[in-house]
Parts: sequence; structure tokens; C-alpha cells
Amino acid sequence: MFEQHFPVLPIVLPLIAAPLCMLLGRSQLAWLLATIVSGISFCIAVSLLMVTLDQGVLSYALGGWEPPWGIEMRLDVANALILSVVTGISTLVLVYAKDSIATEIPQSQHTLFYTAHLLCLTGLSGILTTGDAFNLFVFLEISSLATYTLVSLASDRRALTAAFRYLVMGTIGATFILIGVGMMYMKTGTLNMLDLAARIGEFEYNRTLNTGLAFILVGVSIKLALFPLHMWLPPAYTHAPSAVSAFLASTATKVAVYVMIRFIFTIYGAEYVFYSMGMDVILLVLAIVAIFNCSFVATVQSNVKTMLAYSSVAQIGYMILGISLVTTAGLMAGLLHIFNHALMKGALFMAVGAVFMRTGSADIKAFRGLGKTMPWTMAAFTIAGLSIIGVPLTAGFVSKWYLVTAALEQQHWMIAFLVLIGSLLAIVYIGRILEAAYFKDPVQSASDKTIKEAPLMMLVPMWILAVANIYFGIDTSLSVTAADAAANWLFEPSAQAVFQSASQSASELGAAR
Amino acid sequence: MSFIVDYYNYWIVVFLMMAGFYIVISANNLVKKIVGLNIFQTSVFMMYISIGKVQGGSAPIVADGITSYSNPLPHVLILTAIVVGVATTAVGLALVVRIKRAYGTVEENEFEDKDALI
Amino acid sequence: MVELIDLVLLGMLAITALRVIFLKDLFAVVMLFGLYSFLSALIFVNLDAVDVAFTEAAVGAGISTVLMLGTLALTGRKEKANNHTALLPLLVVIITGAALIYGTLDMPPFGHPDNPAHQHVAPRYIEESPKEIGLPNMVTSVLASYRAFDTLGETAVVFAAAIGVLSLLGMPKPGGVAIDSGLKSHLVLRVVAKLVIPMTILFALYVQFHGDYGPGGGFQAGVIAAAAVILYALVFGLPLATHVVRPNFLKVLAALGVLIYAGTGVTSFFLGGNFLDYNVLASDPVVGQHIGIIVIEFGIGITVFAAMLGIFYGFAAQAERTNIQ
Amino acid sequence: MILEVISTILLILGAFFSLTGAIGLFRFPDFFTRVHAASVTDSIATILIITGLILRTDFDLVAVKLLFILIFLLLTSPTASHALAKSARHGGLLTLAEIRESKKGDND
Repeated sequence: MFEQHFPVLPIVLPLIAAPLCMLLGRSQLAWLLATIVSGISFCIAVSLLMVTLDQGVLSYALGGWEPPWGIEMRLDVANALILSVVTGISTLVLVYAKDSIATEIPQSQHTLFYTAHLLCLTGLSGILTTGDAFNLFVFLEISSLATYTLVSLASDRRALTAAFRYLVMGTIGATFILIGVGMMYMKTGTLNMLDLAARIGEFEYNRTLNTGLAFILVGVSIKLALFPLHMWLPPAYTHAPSAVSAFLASTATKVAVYVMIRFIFTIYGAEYVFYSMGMDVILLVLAIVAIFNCSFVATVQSNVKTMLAYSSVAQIGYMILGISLVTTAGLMAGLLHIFNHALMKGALFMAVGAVFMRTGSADIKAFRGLGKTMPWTMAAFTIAGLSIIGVPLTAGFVSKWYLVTAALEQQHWMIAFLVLIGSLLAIVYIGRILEAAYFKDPVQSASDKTIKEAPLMMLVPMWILAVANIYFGIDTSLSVTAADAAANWLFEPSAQAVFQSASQSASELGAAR
Repeated sequence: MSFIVDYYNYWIVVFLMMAGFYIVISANNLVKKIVGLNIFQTSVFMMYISIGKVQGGSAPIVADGITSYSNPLPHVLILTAIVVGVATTAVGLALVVRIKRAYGTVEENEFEDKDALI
Repeated sequence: MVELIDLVLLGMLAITALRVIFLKDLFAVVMLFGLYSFLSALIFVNLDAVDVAFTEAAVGAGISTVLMLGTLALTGRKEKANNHTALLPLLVVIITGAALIYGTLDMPPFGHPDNPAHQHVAPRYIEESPKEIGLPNMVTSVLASYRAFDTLGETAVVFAAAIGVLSLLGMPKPGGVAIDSGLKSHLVLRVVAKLVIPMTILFALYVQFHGDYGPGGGFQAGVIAAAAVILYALVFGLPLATHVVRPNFLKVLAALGVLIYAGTGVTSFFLGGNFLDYNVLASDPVVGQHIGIIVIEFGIGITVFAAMLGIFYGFAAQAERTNIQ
Repeated sequence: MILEVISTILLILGAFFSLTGAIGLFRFPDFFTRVHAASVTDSIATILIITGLILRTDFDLVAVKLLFILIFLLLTSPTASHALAKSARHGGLLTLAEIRESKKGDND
């Protein structure tokens, strides 16, 4: 009986579970509730993905008010795909978190951790599903506030300053988005994304709308850590608790990338953004600089978490690169990389978290000799690391392959070449760790404590992601089909119109039911 | 002349926004940064409310003998945004208090000297 | 006339903002911010946004300023002089400002009734909401019904902030050692506070339940009620206040408010409507809308009350701790 | 008509007192005199302005609300001034006369 409510459930379920978690008080119960709710959301998200692949767009009018007067939830292939990733990673991270936070966060804060995690999940799901520009801002702020809390839960005092910097940058970003949405509203009188798209389409070139778009893009770029605006990300990911780093690195920035895609393709339309305003060149340059600059910085980091954080910024460069190619193939490669990168970074951060738990450090020196003492963890790390590099038979290879193909399709030999060079840099920074783990002897620790393998509850989610990296590297049917359908849908305004009528009939069907 | 009458409100609001924005990015003291953030946001709220104003209109509460109302939608949006703003301020200030306790200072350059972030 | 008042107020705001930039005394900066908030509330009244003005006055000039002062008490009131030149920030600001001015050039003229914003979505709210929802205050109708999901998000944001402050600062222990924290020697203050606090709480209740007809609603009411208890804590000391309103009770209350709101939405599921569809709550849609709005406003009210008071408790607990040390 | 004239006079008077208070706040030499200037004029201005406004209503609910505001302000505003002055005193701030006294003491 709840099927017609599925589009709103991934938001509402965690939102209800969050206060319940706090009321439960016992961290064990809170953990159980959070994990179950997150798991249910994942199942719903996957079923939504299947439905959208099958019949296009799902629209859900909140409060029964038809858009644009009410707020609408819109699910299409693109956001259903990312929603599945977000809820899936959230579930795995929660399983992982139980043991991981035991050493990193004081016992009394555990329920707060689960509550904040669920609120963050609510926010991210809301950003993905909503079809209303202002509603997006509200959910952005829910997820951001929860994130600041999560980052600051770590016991290291640098986590506090990292969280503060994140808060200031994040709020500036959100305010910029607010300014942009205001300018759009001023010219069109509506906040619903489809309605906005239709009304913006009437303008050929408008200074207010251009400024609005610029502010939104800058605001979103802060949130997704595009190159010159990424300075909040490395400290936040370095000093946050490991479970939080794993969750944020594989979801939060991806969601922001999706927001950018949504504003560019759904609301303004690729034509307006790229041909009238020439945004593609700016994005292309920033993406390439991000890939190189941050990959280089990553190669010289001694803290592995910092290194992975810089690598994340570089990988975001690949996603933006895909978008800035302004072709369906490029966009599809970008979306595919969102999906695949979530799998790799999740596994990598989980592995580092396990190492941190056992050795008490995330420094590269701590990794020496771990190939022998923590074989399972390091094997998962290796698989995910190979995936980041883009070795064939891993998920990373698939997305880079499509990216290079998309670039070559446009005769951009240089870009394709640069992507390959970027992968070489990834070999350097991942290789340093693998070298330390497998070919160096462990440092003799003074305490003479033997390092044990990570507990099972942490290994299982890590390995699920590692196996997923291989699975989606070999059997690409699901990820590629979904990304392809999503890219096609986003890119063709006519296709959106067709889906719109389809969704209307679908919603009528739902009403009839 | 009508050009100025049409836009003076937005221009002054832009000036206010930028004053707030300047405080955020230039201040070294964290409390002042938060104050700047609030000024920035409040000014953005003013922009929204200016959008909603209708000349000769009255507050959007139904009353006898009034035919023209200002636009209620921006008001609703800003009500929400104000709440979001105070929520952010509260968390930000809580972080400032904790930073003071951990580092003994709330001046950005001083605690960055004590602990390089990366 | 409206324009003139607007212009004068904006001028005062500009002066305030400029002073804030150059002042080094943080206490003065925070007071000027309170002033800024209050002036902007006046502008909101002038531009017909009474609900927004009410909220801004209660939140910006009230809660935010109190929190900032509480922080200053813990961090010191002098900003240290910094030598680094502020050229880069200035450049960023000038570029951003220039972009915004460029954006204003195609804006619809200020206050013109034919602006797109007044032509497309809003007319329905103005014309139909008194019939569809049955409330004279359109802002409440839009807030609590047409865009109820935004408001649910807003409640969640407040809840998230409470969680954040709770995890960062913790809560005072109820009935802790009664050190001399209140203003015990101020006899006049205590007498007047005893008079004023009940009035404030009464006013909060009025705002809560009158929000359908005039400016006000759950959010403003929650803030005002919290302000009453904050006044109590300031005058009579934190230990006594935590004895009256226990921190653990606040945690339950904050969670409960969100649950009431979301629960209303879920109830609509079972009655056959979409999430937050109040029409199905009663046989008559208008009555259903009314029930729904009252219930969710109540949810907002208690979450906001509990969250704001909880946040204040967090700061006050830190201050007590510093005093003891 | 007569009411309107009276109301206008009251409002102008109220505004005038407010203004004098503000000038006093700037011109007076020390903290206590400034608080004095602000609080005394504040009270009289409140009474005048709100009475002026009440005269302009139809003596309905709005008048009652205004009356409540008046009572509230008359209660809180002097208390706030009192608390301010008292805490200044508590913090060791001296009045001008006392400073003169102590200076005289130093000279002797």
C-alpha cells in the first residue's frame, strides 16, 4: 500500500528515526534502529531505480498540492541511481561504524552520532529527490549542519577548527545558492524546477538570470569542493572520525555534483549555460587544474587520510570534466564516475579507518608491514586503490574508459591524454602506500603491541565495497545502463518533456489507485 | 531617474551583503566571522523581502477593504531561512567555544600557528 | 512615504555594517549586530513582511545576540589587531558585488505589481488560500500547508542544531552546585522578572495559537517561550532554571516535536493522502487543513522551544564550568 | 478631528523627547549621565507615543494591545536601565562627582 509513497520515504524514514534514536538513549539500540532504517531506505531506493528505469519519471506532490504551488519530489534515473548509492553507502558505513566509533568517539556521544548520521542521510536524500529549488536549500542545510556535527565529534582538536572552516565555507556556499535562487524566482515567479526550466527557456540572454546561475554555480562548487574552493575539504576529511570520512567522501560531494548537474541541465538547460554563457570552458579548465594540482599534492602527503581527501578533490575534477564536455557521453561518464568513485573511496576510507583503529595513526609510516599483519584490510585497500588508478577489471577503469572515449569522440586528444597522466599520478600516491604495506618491515613499536586484523563488523562492509568495485568493473550492465539512461534523459530537453507527460499519466495512475 | 527609484533598494542591499561577506572572509576573530555571516545572510533576506513587496499592497493577512496584498511566498521562504541561519549560528558559536577551550585563542592565525591543519 | 522610510532605514543599516567592519571591541560588534537585526526587522515591517519581522526580531535581535554574548563571555571581548593586509578579501568582495550589481540591471523594478513574482504562483496563494485553507494569514497557510515540507525541513534543521550544540557543549547537570551565578543582589530585577516571565509565557501561547489569524506561529512562540526561561536562568541562576526545566526533558521535547510533525504526515498516508496532505484528516477538507496546521504548529513550537533553550543551556553550562575553574 | 490633533501633538512631543534622549546619549560626559538621559526620556517618549497611537485607533482590540505594550515597556525599560547602572556600579565604575572627590583627595 505504500508503493505510491516510495519517493518520499527515503527522506521521511531517517527523519523519523533520528529523534527516535535520541529518545532511545542506548547506543546499541540506536545503532540497530539507524542501520535498519538506512537499510530499508536502500531497498526503497533500489526499487525506485528499477521503476524509473522502467517507466521514466516519478512525481510525488507533497501535501497533495500540485506543483508549482506545492513542493514536488521528482525521481528520475539519475537521482534514483545516486540515491541508491547514498543510502547503500550509509547502510554499510553504519554497520562499519559500530566498532569504528567505539575507539574514536566517547561512549556518551554515540547516540548523537547515529542521530546526526540519520539527519545527514535525510538531508542528502532530500537534496537528491526534491523538485523544488528552495526545498533543495533547506535539505542542503540539514545535511550540512549534521555534517559539521559529525566532523567535530572526533577527539582531535584539529577536528574543531576543520569543522569551523567547513561551517563558514559551507554557509557562504549555501547563501550564494540562496541568492541565485532568489534571482531566478524574481524573474520567473516560481521555484519548481520544471516550471523554472520552462520559464527560463523563454529568455535568450538575461543579466539577472546569468548572475543567478553564476552564484548558484559558485555556491555549489564550494559544496562539491571544486578546485580553488576546495580548501575546507582536506582538513575536514582528515580529522573527522573514520566512519564519517568514509560516508562523506563517498556521498556528500557526489550529491553536490548532482545538484550542479541538476541546475545546469534540468533548470537552465545545457544550451543556455554552455552556449550563451560559455561555462564549459571555465569548468573544463578548473577540472583539469583540480586533477593535476590535487593529485600532485596527494603524492606528497604523509597522512593517508589527507592524501585520500586530496585524491577526492582530484576525482571530483574527473566528474566535472565529464560534465564540461557537453556531450551525452561525457555526462554519462561523469555520472558513472560518481557511482564508481563512491564505491572506491568508501572502501579506501574504511580500510584507513581500520588501520587507524589498530595502529592509532593514519600516517604512512603506520602502514609499514600491514600486508602481513592486516592482510584482509590491506587486500581491500589494494583492490579499491587499483580501482582509483583505473586498472582494467575494476570499476575505476570503466568510468575512465568512458571518459576518455567521450573526450576522443569530441577530438579532444589533449584531454584524453591528460586523464591518462592523471591516472599515473594516482599510481604514485596509491603505490606509496602499497609499497609501505607490502614491501617494508613494520616499525618496531615501543609498546610491542601486536597489530591484529580489524574486527569482522568492519571487514564485511569494506569487502562488500571492494567486491562491488570488481563486480561493477566486470559486469557493467546495471551501472552503465542507468548512467546512460540518466545522461540521455538529462541532456535532451525534448526527452524531459516526454517524460513529463509520462509522469503525469503515472501520477494520475497513482491517484486512481 | 526612474531607473534609480526602481533599483535603489537592491543596490543598497547588495552593499550590505558585501559588507557582511567582507567581514566573513577578512575577519581573523571567529566570533566576528560569525557576526559577518549573520549580516550577510540577513541582507540576503532583505533582497527576498524586497522581491515580495507590491506597491500599495498590505501585509498578506486577509482584512476587510483591502484588495492588494504583498506576495506571501518570499515571506515564507525567509521565515525558513532565518531559522536555518540561527541554527548555523548556534553550531558555529558552539564550535568557537570549544576551539577557545582547546587552543586558548579564537584568532585564526594564532591557532593555525599552534596546529597546522594538514 | 514607504520608500522614504525604507531609504532611511537602509542608510542606518549601511552605517551599522560599516561600523562593524572597523570596530575591534567585539562586545560593541555584537550589540551593533543586534541593532542591525532590529533595523532589518523594521524594514521587513515596512515591506509588509510582518511575520518575517517578528521572527527576525525574536531570533536575530534576541536569541542570536544572546548566544553571541554568551560566547564572548567565554572567549574575551577584544579582537586582536592583525597585520595581514586585507587586499584579497577586498578584491573578492568587489568582484562579487560587481557581479550582483550587474545582475540587478535586468531585475524587475522594485515593488511593481506586474513583476513576474507577483504574476505566477503567488496569486493562487492570495486568492485561493483563504478558501482552500480557511485561514486569513496567508503566510501561515503557505508555510504550514502548501510548503509544509520546507517547514518540516526547517524543524529538522533546528533539531540538528540542537544535536550539534549538545554534542559540542553538553548539558548542565540539573540541580548542580548552586554557585552564585544569578543576579541575586538585584532586588528590582528579580521582582520585575517575576512579573514579566508569566506575561511572556502567556504571550508565547497567544502567538502560538493566534498564528493562524495574525503574525506569529509555532516558531516565534517557541523562541519567545524559550526567552522567558532564559530570562529566568539569567536572573535566578542556571541551577534553579535546570531544576524547573530539566535538560533531559528538553531532549525528549525536541525529539517529540519533530515526531509530531512527521507523524502528522505519516497519518495522512494511512488515511489515503499524500505525505502532509491535511485534507484527509477530517471529512471536510478545510477542517482537515485546520487540524493539520494546528498540530504541526504545535510540533514546531515545542521543538523550537526545546532546541533554543537547550542551546542556551549548553552555552550556560560552559560558562558555569569556566567560573568553577 | 480633535482627537487627531491631540494625537499628532503627542506623537510629535514623543518624537522630540526621543531625539533629546539620543542627543543626550551622545553629548553627556560619562556612563551614568548617559543612562539617565536615555532611560528618562525613553519612558516619557513611550507614554506619549503610545497614547498618541491609542487616540488614533477605534478603541478596539488594537487599543488594548497598545496598552499592553505600554505596560510592558514601562515595566521593563526602567528595570533594564537600573540593571545597567547597577552592574556598572558593581563593576567599579565611579560617577563624575566621585571621580572629582578622589582627585581632590589625591591633590591634598
